[in-house]
Amino acid sequence: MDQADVFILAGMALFAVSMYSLAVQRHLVRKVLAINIMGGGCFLVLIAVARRAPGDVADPVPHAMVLTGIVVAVSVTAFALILARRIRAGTGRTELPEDASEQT
Amino acid sequence: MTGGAWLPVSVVLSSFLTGIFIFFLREDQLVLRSFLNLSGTVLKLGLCILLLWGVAQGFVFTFRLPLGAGLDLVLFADPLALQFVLLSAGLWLVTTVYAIAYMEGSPERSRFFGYFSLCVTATTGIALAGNLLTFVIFYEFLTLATYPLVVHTGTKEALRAGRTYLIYTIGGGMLLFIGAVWLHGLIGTVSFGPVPALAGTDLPRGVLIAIFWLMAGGLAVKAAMVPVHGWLPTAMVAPAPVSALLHAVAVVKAGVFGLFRLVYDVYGIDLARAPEMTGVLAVVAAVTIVYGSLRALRESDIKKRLAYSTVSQLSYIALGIAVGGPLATVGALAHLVHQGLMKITLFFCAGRLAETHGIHKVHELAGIGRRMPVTMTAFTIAALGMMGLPPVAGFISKWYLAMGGLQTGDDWVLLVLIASSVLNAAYFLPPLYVAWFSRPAAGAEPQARPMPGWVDWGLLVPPVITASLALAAGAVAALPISPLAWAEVIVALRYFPVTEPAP
Amino acid sequence: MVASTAWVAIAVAVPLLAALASLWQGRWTALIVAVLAIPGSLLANVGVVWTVFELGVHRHPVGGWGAPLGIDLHVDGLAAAFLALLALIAAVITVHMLVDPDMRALSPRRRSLFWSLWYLVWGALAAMFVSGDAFNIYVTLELATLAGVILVSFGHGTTALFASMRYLLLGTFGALSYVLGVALLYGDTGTLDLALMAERIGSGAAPVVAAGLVTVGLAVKAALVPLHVWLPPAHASAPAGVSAILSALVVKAGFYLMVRFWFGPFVQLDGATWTVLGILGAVGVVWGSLCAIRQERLKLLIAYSTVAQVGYLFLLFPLVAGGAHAAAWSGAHYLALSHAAAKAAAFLAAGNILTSQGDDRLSMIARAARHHHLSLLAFGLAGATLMGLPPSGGFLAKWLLVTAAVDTGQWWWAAVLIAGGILAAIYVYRVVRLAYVTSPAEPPGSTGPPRPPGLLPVPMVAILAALALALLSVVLGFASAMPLRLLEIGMPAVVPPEPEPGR
Amino acid sequence: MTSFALLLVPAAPLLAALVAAVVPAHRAVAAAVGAVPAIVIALIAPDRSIEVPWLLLGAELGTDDVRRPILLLAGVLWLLAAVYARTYHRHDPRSRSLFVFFNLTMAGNVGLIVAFDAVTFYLFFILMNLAAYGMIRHVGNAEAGRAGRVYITLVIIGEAFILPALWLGASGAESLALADVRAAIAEHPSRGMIAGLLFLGFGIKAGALPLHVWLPLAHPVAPTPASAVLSGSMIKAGLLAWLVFLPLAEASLPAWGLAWIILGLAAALFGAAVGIVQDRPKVILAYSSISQMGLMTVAVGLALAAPAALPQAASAAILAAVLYAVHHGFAKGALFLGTGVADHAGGSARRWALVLMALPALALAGLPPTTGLAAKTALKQAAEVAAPAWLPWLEPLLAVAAVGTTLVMARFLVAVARHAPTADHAGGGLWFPWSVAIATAMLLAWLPVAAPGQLIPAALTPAALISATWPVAVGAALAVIVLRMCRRRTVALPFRVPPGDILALEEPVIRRLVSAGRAPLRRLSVVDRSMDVAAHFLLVRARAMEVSVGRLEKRMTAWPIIVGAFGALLLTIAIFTHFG
Repeated sequence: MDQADVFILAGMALFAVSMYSLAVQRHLVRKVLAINIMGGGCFLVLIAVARRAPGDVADPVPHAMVLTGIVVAVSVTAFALILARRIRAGTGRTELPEDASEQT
Repeated sequence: MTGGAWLPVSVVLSSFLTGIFIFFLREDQLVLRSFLNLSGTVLKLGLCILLLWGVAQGFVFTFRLPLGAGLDLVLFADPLALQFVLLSAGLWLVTTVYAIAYMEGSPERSRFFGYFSLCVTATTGIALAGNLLTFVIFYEFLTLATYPLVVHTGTKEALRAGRTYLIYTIGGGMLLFIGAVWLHGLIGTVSFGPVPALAGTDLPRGVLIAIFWLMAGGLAVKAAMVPVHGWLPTAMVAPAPVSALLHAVAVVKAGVFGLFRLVYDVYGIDLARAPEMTGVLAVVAAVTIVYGSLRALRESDIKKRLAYSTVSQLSYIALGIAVGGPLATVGALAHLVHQGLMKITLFFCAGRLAETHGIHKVHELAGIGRRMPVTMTAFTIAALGMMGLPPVAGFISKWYLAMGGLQTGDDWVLLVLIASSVLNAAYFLPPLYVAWFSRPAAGAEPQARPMPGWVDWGLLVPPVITASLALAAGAVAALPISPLAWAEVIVALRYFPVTEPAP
Repeated sequence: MVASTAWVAIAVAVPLLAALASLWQGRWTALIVAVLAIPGSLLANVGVVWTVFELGVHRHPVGGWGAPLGIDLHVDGLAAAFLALLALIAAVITVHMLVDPDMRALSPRRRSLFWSLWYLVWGALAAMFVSGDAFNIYVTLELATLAGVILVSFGHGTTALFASMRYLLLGTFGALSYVLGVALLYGDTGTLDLALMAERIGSGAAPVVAAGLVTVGLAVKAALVPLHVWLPPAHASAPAGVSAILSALVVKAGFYLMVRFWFGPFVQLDGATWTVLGILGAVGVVWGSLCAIRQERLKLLIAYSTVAQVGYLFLLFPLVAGGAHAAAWSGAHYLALSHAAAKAAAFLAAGNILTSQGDDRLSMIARAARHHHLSLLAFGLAGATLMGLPPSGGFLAKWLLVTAAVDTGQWWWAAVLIAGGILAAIYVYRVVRLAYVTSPAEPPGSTGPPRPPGLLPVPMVAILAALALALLSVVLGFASAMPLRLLEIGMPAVVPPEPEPGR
Repeated sequence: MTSFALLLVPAAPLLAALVAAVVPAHRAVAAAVGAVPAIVIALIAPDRSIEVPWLLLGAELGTDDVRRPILLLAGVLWLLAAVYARTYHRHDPRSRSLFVFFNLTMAGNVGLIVAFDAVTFYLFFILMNLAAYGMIRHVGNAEAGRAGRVYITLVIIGEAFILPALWLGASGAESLALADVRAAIAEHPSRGMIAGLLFLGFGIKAGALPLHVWLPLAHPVAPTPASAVLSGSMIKAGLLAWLVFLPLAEASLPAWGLAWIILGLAAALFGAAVGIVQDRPKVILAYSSISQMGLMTVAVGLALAAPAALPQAASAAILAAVLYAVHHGFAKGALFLGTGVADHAGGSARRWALVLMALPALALAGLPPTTGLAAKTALKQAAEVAAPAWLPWLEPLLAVAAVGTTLVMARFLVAVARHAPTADHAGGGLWFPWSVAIATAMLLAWLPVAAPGQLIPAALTPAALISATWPVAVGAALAVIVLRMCRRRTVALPFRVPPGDILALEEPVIRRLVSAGRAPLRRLSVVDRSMDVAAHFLLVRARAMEVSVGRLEKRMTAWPIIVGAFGALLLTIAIFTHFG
């Protein structure tokens, strides 16, 4: 087990923990945070993978991927927060209803 | 010789395109709609006659549309296909005339005639189908195109009937579909024609029987054989032209037509004639014949009575096919046409009685013979034909069925035919009696409703034509243009070398 | 038409450019962009299809950079078929939305945002279909999801917001799962190119975990039961056109990528998972249909139908594993294509009704169903594909799938297909029957009811758009030779390993 | 020319029916003209048949020695009846429909006589049977309704026997020509059964014994001209059918022959016995017809029993049957027409009518020198040749039957005499055809009877004369005695036999059977309904399921469950992929 494996496992653990949060946290902002941390876990794994490239230089491709991933994550987070605000403004709720098909 | 592939396609399309156009017409465009309708029907009949002429000249018309993955949509015109396609095209013409008059003043006519044309398209497709896949496609299409007609009136009763219709026919369609796919997977494309598709193949017997019953079961639904006949009497809530063309001719005939293709063109009579296959089928048909007649006895509603009569009469055809042997099959195929002519006449008359005098029940017929002698004469001719009395067409089919039963040693067929004839008399004579001999109670005379003259004629001429045809088909059955002669041609092809069918 | 690998780049670029152009807030922007983008996209796609027929499977290195850092567009028959259908369906939906009163009611700013996002979904999907790179797939998938989520939030009321939120959270969750899997794969193989990945993939724990992560992540996107819960509310509350594209193609993207991975990098992995996928699909068919049957709102019903229909697609895996390669491959993908057309038609039709009535509860539709008869006709035609009845592409696809099941002796999958068809018939019937209900206020025989108050007119173009897509699903039942041939180009020849005990 | 004329035989009455329906003014003329081709053909046509290949399954028409006399009988009777009906129905508001039925029945009757193939025969037979319903039912009262009902039921039942017999025969023959069918029946393994079916099927028309019940009901209610042709000509169709279908000269069926003879004799005696105790003239005539048809049945039985090696025996018996039919037909026709005349005549005209009526009555009784003498002689001759062993008991019974016939005729004359006329002026319109009918019965009837040369000498031997005369004398004497007794004091019979005799016993049974059958028939609809119930049950179950589906689906939207499902799926796929 080398260092990279530790990072990989750590990334996956982060993923698992945020999965748990996503399941049990009801507040929308917390759910969005869970998603963000989940993304962080993925990026950690990617960085660890980049280390494995032969030679001294880290593999640039995963780095590029992480950068792109962050961009995506930022836009998702941004829109998620906007949505959460609009939901709050519209209904005063900060949580999703249990019944997905509920009519309002 | 190869004829044009365009001909079978245009036979199918002639009604399809008409139907599509009609869908988009406004309700009040009566003249345009009627013109389209009639020109479509005349065109179709003309094309069919052209096809008939071509086939008689020895041309082979085949249209092939590859669907990919080794599947082909094939339309072709063999004598059997012609028999059915001419029947449906000819009756479509008269029914259209009738329907234009019948539907006068009722809502949603464009929708009605649109689907009406689509139904005939499907029936034509079934007739001209050159392989099993094509048959299945049009068979299911027919189900879908008929539903709107069954529920056309939109009443609760109609919607319930429509539901029943769909449950039965889609269920049956699924069975047919499984059987067809299974067979297709085993032997590839299943083409129709005088040489059976299964000839020379070596499939396990159990598989053969299973496939036979899947397909026969599916076809039996449309052929309204007991115990899957329940949709037919229920579907009589539809307007009279629908009952006439579809429930007496097109839909139910599609079922028995399919049975013929199954027994002769897919399995081949030698293979199919086994106690587990046609043997059981024959028994089911026999039970249906008697059962339908018994149920008809109890119905006081004219259309319902006719519906159960259809259940019974259709199984004559199934019986003839199942008994096998050249003569019985000739009888079955002749009855395919004969029953159509007679039953459509009966429904036309029933519809006319309902429209002009509001008559729906048997007892309300009292005295109508004097008021509407022509209609009732047509009705009488058809009813006598149903009872199998000469010289109406029904006699000819019954005669051949009986001869066929004796030919193959199935003497019990005679008992079934006799029982059915007696029962037919028992349920057809009372309406005739009431109509011709009974006098209505004072004050209960049927009152004629006012209607435009052309409507009246439109309701009268079609039954007269079909009754005359039914009479002629029996009275001059020996002529080479009769349905009987044509049936002999079809059967002779199957029983090659040609054996001269004894009369 | 010149065969060139550049066509595919154009096909991807056109919608993306349109997305950019739409940001300009002009009164006529939407119209001008559509007029330019639709023919451009269609032309480019014709070029792509032509090229595939001429050159077979090919790649286009965008800007000449090439892998690994540049972006390669990878085109085979499957990609070309999906790409072409996307263009066709998206074009029709674009037309529909141009005349959709709801869209016209938006403020100019929101409108330009809407159109931009719309073309972004289109472009992202197009790019995804031709992407041969695992990370590009992630980006395009996320792009399509995010744009789709925002489009959903354009729907009415807070329901749309809730649905959109749920869709966003779960969609991102799935995408992250996917990207984690890709990361592990990259670690194992050192490449993102699917083809190279397939060559290099090892047999340790990493590929196995990666396979799980990728598959489950994509299963969320494909709304495979039990991960489907985000779909019905999202698809039901989005604007009509958005629902249409989401259900028709965005959901299929999950399946499409699953095919790319399991017939690519994962093909060496053990075959038992293929059966698991099939079982999940079968559960999806039954569960989705059952849920659809109990819906009281039309759009929810259609949405649940998508859950069921996607389930069929996953039968591809066990059928191929069982040895029926070509039939299953063609059947499943053809079903995906036909369903795309049908589902888009169904949603557009539902949208028209909703626009007109402001309510899509079935009980409400029944009151004015006569005024929606063309929309209901479109729904009915689409329903034929959902049921797998002819004449429709769904029928042909099911024929192929059942053939595959029967050929390989895997009867149970055929049973799933048939059962799904029957369940579909039930929910389609619940809608179609509405077209024939006579409202109690209206006496039978009157020439149509007065227009109920509060019914808004629907532009004819919108109705025709729905009908056009429905007809497309029907035409796919006949004009199938070309698409089926296309699908076979570049069909993976590898048959996955049989499950070996004890590995 | 001949072929055209042969076609006209059935075609002319059909056209007449059309005329009657469309131009009612000329209905009677049309009907009369319609009968002419039959007469012409019967008188002039040689033994020749023509093929009509387009008709039905290919028809053949023609005449021969057996058919020609019967055709003559039919033609003449229908012609006379048509002329008679013209006056008889002058004031009948519904005479138009009567004439339509009249002509259709005539077409059937003459058509079946000239039919040379089974299908054509059956066609005209059915046409005659069904159209006759219209005549029987014509009056429209309850009695006519009942008669019609009984009649049509028996027609249908008869059809159920006839058709299988035809089918079996035609199938064996692989041809429709009656000659072939007959030959095939002779060879058929189950020819006994076919013979039985033919007896039952055609016996209904011929009034054979247990199947005769419709005759006494139909005759009195039918209009008089209709009764005349019904009894004179139409019931002979049953006899003719036996003659053309049974393999009389080809095969010997002694057992069946004996059955035929016994049933025939029984009918002859039974008919006479019941006829005597009736009091309505037309009912008495109906029973007389049953009795006489019994004698013809005996002739058919003789032909059936005749040894195959002795074809002349069979032909003698056939000859006897035909002669008897012609003789009886003319006489009975005249008698029936006479009832109508007597009913419409008063005063001296009535007395004349009674006197004239006695002529055909005596002929029926067989008094020399009427045709009855020839017919009876022919019958006896046939018995001698065909079944000499049975002669000792056959001959006395025939004599008893002759006595019975005389008594029935006497009873008939008395009944007519006692019957009060309903109108007092018959007019020439009735008198003319009737007197012609009597003339033909006494004279023209000899034409076919005299044709076979050796018969007249045989009939004129003293022995034959005596054996023909004494039963008549005995009968007459008995009649006089009874009349005397009755004049002194009214003799009340201890019982009454209603017309239709055993039908009165059968009807309650049938009614009970029908009402018993109604319940199971009603239960049949359960088969239909059970499908509905099953569907309904399924729907209810489905509704219940829908609810639980909804509950479960709602639960699946909870986040812990979604994420849990995600994890579980991930695990499953990883495990399967790894361990497979």
